[in-house]
Amino acid sequence: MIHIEIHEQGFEPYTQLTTFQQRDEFIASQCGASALFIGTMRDFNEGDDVQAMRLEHYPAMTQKQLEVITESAVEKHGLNHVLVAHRVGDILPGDPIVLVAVWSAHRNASFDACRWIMEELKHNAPFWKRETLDSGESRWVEKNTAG
Amino acid sequence: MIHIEIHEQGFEPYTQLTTFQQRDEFIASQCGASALFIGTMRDFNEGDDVQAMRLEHYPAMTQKQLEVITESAVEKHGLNHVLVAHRVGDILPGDPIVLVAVWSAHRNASFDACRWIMEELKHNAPFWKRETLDSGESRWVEKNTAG
Amino acid sequence: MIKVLFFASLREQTGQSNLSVEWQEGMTAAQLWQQTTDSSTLPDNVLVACNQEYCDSETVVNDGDEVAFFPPVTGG
Amino acid sequence: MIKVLFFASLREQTGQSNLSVEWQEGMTAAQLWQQTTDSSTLPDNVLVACNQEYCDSETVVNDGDEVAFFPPVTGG
Repeated sequence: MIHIEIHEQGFEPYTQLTTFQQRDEFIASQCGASALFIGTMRDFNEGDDVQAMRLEHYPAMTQKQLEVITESAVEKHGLNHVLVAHRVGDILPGDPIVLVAVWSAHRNASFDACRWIMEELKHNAPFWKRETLDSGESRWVEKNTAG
Repeated sequence: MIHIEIHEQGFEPYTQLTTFQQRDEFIASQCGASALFIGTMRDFNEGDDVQAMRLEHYPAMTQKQLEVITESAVEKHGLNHVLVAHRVGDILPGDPIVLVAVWSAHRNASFDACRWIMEELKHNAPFWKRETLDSGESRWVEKNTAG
Repeated sequence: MIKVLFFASLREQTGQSNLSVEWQEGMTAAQLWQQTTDSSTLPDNVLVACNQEYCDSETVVNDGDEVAFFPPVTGG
Repeated sequence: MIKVLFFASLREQTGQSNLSVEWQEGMTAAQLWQQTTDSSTLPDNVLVACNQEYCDSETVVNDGDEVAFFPPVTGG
């Protein structure tokens, strides 16, 4: 089961996970392993203090890209389930930006797949961050950190 | 902040995570990344259907080993926080067994550290599983899967 | 007609978010860029997608396609 | 005195969970194993911890130490 969520408003990763795992298709006893990644807005970037951020995206392509990425991961790693959630709009430090969660029978598949999906998302999903610094200056983030 | 929990009764990973993140020392805006692993009891192992499991441990050493492992991870990867929870006692398929959660400024540190802690725990923390098969036969799990 | 979209810093720089352009036989993504901006050539650091899939500057577009230009992505 | 502990399958095989043994100068973990079980030598696949830290069979124990014998661990 693959589920992709784009949130225009704040989302709570653990609530989304709990809801996802309550679905009938989710059979916990078949999944020995689950690897998750949660990205949160920091209050610093590239040496500057950051006050707020706006996340823009290309809705139709975001959905398509995340489907391509997650389907590849399921096929490559034999995953049971994948949940990807991403925030767009105006966000503040401490707010969750992204959640990637995968479930598999054994741990290596989960670890590998979660990280791979996250890197693919970072490099290919059409999201853009514009940050407002404490100084009041506003700038587009030009590229993602290597990690 | 490092926190280690041994649960004699069932525990809910997302509840433990929520509680941990509500502590005063936990400052979300300093943690851009969080990597988590949750291990759950499967209803199959080594080709057999498994009905139940009992997890034994060596309490004093468990605590000490998990402290050594998590402190090494914090030092090596520059983590902000680590939460490790492990279940002992009688468990059923679908029950959470282990939770490893780490927080850092950037994602690579979180991904690396979460997986490293999990492997160290699997290889060195003094826990032992005894599983009861559907056939009624009961056996000690002789070694962990490679992953 | 071709639907042309600009995102993020390119939306701001070009001052346009989306527009419709008359389709012409053999038209490439690079030609669309030239026609819709004052720039002569498509910069290397501009990404292009045709119908929500990455393509390159020499991709030939079809009537009815949606072509998007945007800077390197920074999500996650 | 030395506190000796057995865990998991070793607890079942030896029929003992913990016992106290009189300490002797120069006593090693391997000697403690011999003394507390009927086995002559400590098997390779038995792990040993002294005061909750992994040690090897030739580790010399001190009076008051806690020594544990157990099979490969299978947690997580």
